[in-house]
Amino acid sequence: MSAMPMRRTWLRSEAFLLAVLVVEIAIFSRTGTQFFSGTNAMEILRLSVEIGLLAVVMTPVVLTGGIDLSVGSLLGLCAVCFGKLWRDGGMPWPAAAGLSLIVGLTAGGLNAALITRLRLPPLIVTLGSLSLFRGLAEALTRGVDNFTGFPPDFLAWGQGYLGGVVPAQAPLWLGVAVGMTLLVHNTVFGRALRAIGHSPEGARHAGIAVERCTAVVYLLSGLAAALAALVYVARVGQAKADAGTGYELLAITAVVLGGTSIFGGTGSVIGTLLGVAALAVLRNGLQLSDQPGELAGILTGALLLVVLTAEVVFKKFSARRRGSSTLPASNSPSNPASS
Amino acid sequence: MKRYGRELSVTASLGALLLLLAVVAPAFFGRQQLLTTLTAAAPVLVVACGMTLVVLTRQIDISVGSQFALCSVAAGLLARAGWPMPAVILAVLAGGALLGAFNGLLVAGLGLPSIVVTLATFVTWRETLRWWREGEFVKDLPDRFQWLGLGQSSGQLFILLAAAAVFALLVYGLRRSAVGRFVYAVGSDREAARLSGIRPEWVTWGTFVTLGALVGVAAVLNAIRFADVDPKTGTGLEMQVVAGVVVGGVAVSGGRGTLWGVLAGVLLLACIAPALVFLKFPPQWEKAIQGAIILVAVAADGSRRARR
Amino acid sequence: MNRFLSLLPALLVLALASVGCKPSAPDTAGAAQTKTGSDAAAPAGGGAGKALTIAFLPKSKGNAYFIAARQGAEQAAKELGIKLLYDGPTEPDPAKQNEIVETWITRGVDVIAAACENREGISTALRKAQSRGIKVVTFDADALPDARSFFVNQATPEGIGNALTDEAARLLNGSGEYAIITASLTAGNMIEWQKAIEKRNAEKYPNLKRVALRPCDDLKDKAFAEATAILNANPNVKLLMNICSPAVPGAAEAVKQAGKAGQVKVIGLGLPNENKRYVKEGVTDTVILWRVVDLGRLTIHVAAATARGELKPGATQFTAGALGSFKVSGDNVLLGEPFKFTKDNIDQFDF
Amino acid sequence: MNADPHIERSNLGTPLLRLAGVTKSFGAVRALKGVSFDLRAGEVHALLGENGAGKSTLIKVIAGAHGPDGGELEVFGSRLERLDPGTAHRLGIACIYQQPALFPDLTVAENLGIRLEPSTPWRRIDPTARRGWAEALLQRVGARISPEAEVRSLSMPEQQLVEIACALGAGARVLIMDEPTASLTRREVERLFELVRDLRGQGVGIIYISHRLEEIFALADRVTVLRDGESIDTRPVRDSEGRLQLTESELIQCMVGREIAQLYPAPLRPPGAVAVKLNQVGCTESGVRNVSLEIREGEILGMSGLVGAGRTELARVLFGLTPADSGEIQIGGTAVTIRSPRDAMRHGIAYVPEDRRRHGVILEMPVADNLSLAVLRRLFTGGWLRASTERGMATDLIQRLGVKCAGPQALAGSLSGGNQQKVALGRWLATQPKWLILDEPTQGVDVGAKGEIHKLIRELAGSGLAVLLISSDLPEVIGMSDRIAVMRGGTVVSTLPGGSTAAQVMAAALGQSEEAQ
Repeated sequence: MSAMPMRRTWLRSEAFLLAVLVVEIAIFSRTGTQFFSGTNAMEILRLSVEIGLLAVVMTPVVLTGGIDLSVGSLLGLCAVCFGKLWRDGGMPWPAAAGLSLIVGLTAGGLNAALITRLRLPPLIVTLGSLSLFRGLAEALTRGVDNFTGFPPDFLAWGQGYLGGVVPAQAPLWLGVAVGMTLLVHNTVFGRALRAIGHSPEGARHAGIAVERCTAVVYLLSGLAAALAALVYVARVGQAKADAGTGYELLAITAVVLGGTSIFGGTGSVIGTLLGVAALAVLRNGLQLSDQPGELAGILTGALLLVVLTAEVVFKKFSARRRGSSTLPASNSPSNPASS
Repeated sequence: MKRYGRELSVTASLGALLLLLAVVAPAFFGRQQLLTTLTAAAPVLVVACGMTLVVLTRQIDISVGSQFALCSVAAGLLARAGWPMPAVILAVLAGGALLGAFNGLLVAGLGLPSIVVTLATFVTWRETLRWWREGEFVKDLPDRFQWLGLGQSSGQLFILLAAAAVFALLVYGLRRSAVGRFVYAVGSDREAARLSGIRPEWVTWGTFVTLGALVGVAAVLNAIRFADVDPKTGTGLEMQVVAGVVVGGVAVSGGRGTLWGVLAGVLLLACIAPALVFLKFPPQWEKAIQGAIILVAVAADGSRRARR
Repeated sequence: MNRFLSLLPALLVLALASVGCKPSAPDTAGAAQTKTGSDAAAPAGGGAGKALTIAFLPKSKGNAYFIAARQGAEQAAKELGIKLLYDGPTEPDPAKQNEIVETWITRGVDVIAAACENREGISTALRKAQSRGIKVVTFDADALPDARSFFVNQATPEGIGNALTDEAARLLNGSGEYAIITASLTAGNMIEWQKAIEKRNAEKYPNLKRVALRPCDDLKDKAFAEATAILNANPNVKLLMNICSPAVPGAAEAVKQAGKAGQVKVIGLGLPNENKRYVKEGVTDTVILWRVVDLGRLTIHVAAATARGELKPGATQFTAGALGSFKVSGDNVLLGEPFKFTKDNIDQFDF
Repeated sequence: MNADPHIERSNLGTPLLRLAGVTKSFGAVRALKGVSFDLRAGEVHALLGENGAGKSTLIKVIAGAHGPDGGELEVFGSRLERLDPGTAHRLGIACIYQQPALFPDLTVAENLGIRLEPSTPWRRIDPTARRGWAEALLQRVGARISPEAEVRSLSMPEQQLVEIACALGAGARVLIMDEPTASLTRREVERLFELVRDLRGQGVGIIYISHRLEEIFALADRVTVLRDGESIDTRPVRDSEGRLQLTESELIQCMVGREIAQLYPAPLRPPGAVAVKLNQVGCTESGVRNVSLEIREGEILGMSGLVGAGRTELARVLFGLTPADSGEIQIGGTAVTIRSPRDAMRHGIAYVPEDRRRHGVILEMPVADNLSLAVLRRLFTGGWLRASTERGMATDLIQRLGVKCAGPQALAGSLSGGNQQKVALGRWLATQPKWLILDEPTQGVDVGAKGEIHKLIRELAGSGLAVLLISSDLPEVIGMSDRIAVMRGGTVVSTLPGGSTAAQVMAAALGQSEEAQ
């Protein structure tokens, strides 16, 4: 009962998303061949780890009122770096993996520096680094290099199953998810992020190190992209400059679907997890129902609009019934101090 | 002077790039090349003008690429169905306005965040088109389609004039008409606008409709350069346009920016790709350079403001 | 509140149900609920009583090339009375291909026929499929040999590279500058073709010189802009070689608008329909491609035969029904040489 | 636009505006429960009431920003079902809100143009003509502002003058002013009063809202008191011979419906040792230079000065928001470096900022979260939040400060201004500071809450805190301070003893030497 009104908001969007998920599962269990099975559940889990990692760490970024469009490109860059260090640099894979994480952290640091030091809007900074990181990945490989043939003990992280059932990357994913949930909801840091999201100036006046906290979320985002890159390479077995193209949009979709406000301040990691699940189940279920892939895209967009609209309509509805505790004048979203 | 700092710095960057080209590769200024570069940039500029309106009201539309593809395919299909070209243009313009109106309805009417709404419509329209057309070119277009049947040089002239007309109209409208000021007012302070008797919802909605219509116009201007329509056209257009608008100095927080800056921004970005060919740059560096230019352009402005 | 919450999912049920329950696309030959889970594990030898399910995986959907291949595949499916699944990534993406294969494994299909975006990338998933009793054949672009039974080989990268280079040399009389327009710098098969072209160029035509290589993002409009820039930046370029299909009409349009038709030759890999106009106008000289529809058709025949045990390793000849007889070399079923579409024959083809 | 303020004198005395039984609810909150009100031409009608009494809602109804739920609304003799801002504007109702509703990105002329030129969207703008009449209007209100200046660059009083110019230009027959003097200096207030009297003379009806009762007596013809969304009473201020008919305490009692404590409580203890010493502190960026000061334990140092004299800027320097680049700050006898708010907090400094809604509290967060925001690290060692600890702390503070809210989980935005201010103050009390900087702590706070906040400040000083009280409310500075520092041009020009007169303080603020008087 740490924050009742906020908790109530989470519960609302989470409950709704959960309902959507149940509906999806109910339908696909009827229409999809082999959909309702433990194996398939594990496959869905396995295939959603990369997007999940990006989305879960995107949540605190969005909570501060920011956005990170560069994660997909950074995933590509880190994958390529990992491949290059391992193959051309002759490094053992754990060392290459460690260095790739540092690359991710550095790239996140570049975003963080531009956003916090120069006070540039995150949307623009990461739009630029989206191009930059992808470009560096292409430049590094001249576009043509494709790193493959990774050692089996590395590939086991993305292709193996623990006890023959649980995908090998699941524990890592679970760890990050739980860690981020605790970080965002149960720590002083998470509270500071919310304050920044609602009002950066207000947070500064309360003695919160706004710049440092903001920088940390972009660093985390870079780190998550690098981690996702490793999982990606281990799963697919190759590292190429185009890895992760478009993942940023999927991650943001999951975050927003999960009820996190794009204006910052409100949202939950649990919601994001449900969002990732709703998207993954939708794709998987449609395919098992022998429906074309385009439909998944169309329904993803539609789902996003339905959920958002429902939220707004519900808010109006409940405000009329229960009586609103919000100010009548504060209907315009607070503007993150940008530009 | 300070107020137009970004416009000047972008224009200066553009000037520097052109100067470099003039020295290293004068062939860039050949008539044919210049015409192609400009006619290719014209549709982008038209969309960017519309995007400027939207960004000025503190919104964004990332579905323009998908709208553009839908409009292009529609133009091709209608022309093939035997519609006269003026009717095709009008229909596509109306169709674009309709798509924009849908986004606008969700954003202005329901108050949903524009970036999310247009992310959703971006995916939905693109996938719908792919499902419907399966990537097939719209072929066998009548002769009156390419260059509107005017022939190449008149057609190119038409495209440039049309884009220039749209640009001039919007520059004039933004500076000299009351609605233009309303757009700035809504982006500057929405509540104050409401209290001044402006209806921000309608202004916002209007900017989305205008953007949609302009996307329709741009789609036609782009499509008539060719003899058939690629349904994948417009992929990545949203990034090009948003980058041009932002590099041109329009603040994403709304209320600030001019179309002249956007013109410079769009031209700068439009020149980079052909310039790299002329400067014999290895192609794999292209994206990195584009990203770096965007970052440097905004960072220069940002550091100037941070120092102030 | 509860009433409200339950309302929207209900609407969503309707929306999903309306698309989820009816086979709306023409690619599903039968209703969705025909199969049960036990089929997946059953030996895929398949009696005549049960329709085979063959999953057909293109590199990307919405690409005219694979649509043509799918035409052939559907034709073959009708001939053989099998159920055909067609799905692929919307953009060429090895990770998405893996995802789709994984889902097909879960779903339980009998055969997977895949055009591999990336050899190593997809092989893991295909091996997994084989281990679950699913037969795998590849077409268009191969996987690793141990990840599939047969590869329907329309042309090797060398074959394509050689054909393109030879054609370029023929048109330029063995010497001159040329430029290549590709889809993207990262597209797997195009990288192989580029290498083959470079090799052939170096070995046989010392006077041919490639002066530019530009990506067009698989977009015709961008190919046009790139081609124009190449022509103006390199006035000595006498030939544009386009190794992705949208680039061929794009480059042809650029040459035409530059008024250089005839002076600058245009060749490339592309579909006849997209290029008819330019070939007939004499802007594009040669379009090289195999008969894609036949490729799709043959692939399904090979897939079905593999599943039914009619095509076994060691065979040297394979008869694909009405399509005719094809040579089998090792585990490659050969479609035949690349085909050159020119002014004289292009009207005979419609794909 | 064509301003024609010369209303026929015959209109004088007829009601411009009449409201009867107007109600308005937001959700379950009934902001107006039945308000009757009328405004005659050529009068200044003051609207009084505590915050939350419904004044803001009422003027928004009149200005068309909110549609009423029920009741009658009559404008210039004709009944209206509802009003939107555009219509109100056309009818000649102008409203100057507390926060000027101007567009920061546009120039003054453009701002005036948006409201004064015909509202048809599709018309051409003539910038030259616009500049001309904008300049004329600005001159009429005595503002020395360029029409080409961006509003962003104007000070608060300048922005207010633009608003007034706007109302003038619109030929407003009804002018609503919501606390127009809140951020004005005395001289600016005088000029404003002149303007208001001038407008009254021209037959404009003025609705005037202020918490400063002395202004009401100086300016108003009639007073209507609102309490809890109802109009309690409407009375003339003077009788026909010009004698005052009301007393301050009568009004206050009418507003709060009860007796309130003395507005300025007496000091509880004499000042102790020097707690804070500033030595030639300066900051180029914010224009603060060579500030030297001493504050003792338990002392309230009032800080007066004109707007723009650098008072808030100094506070921001001391709190590390714009760090000092010269001079020395000593706390408890040792020199300290303050480069960020965190540094400041480490040294026991607390700063309750001027702009409550933007800086003081975070409106979208619950009261409890707001109260704990500055002490998160101390409250939760190890960084883990514990709901019960937070709730306990918040409940304590809420009780101690007498914050009226639905509970620790109520959103700060749902509280009235005075209670928000208490939360902002409470957040810093939780840090157990040694030195408290208060920047306009009672601005926009109603009388009842004002007295409570003053009492609280006294108690805090009594417990040994050094308090720096920045305020533009002269009686407050004089009534509360042990000593008064006066700033001008970014530096402290003089320090006056407690009990100085308003005239002495003003003289120092304006830079007139006492000899010259």
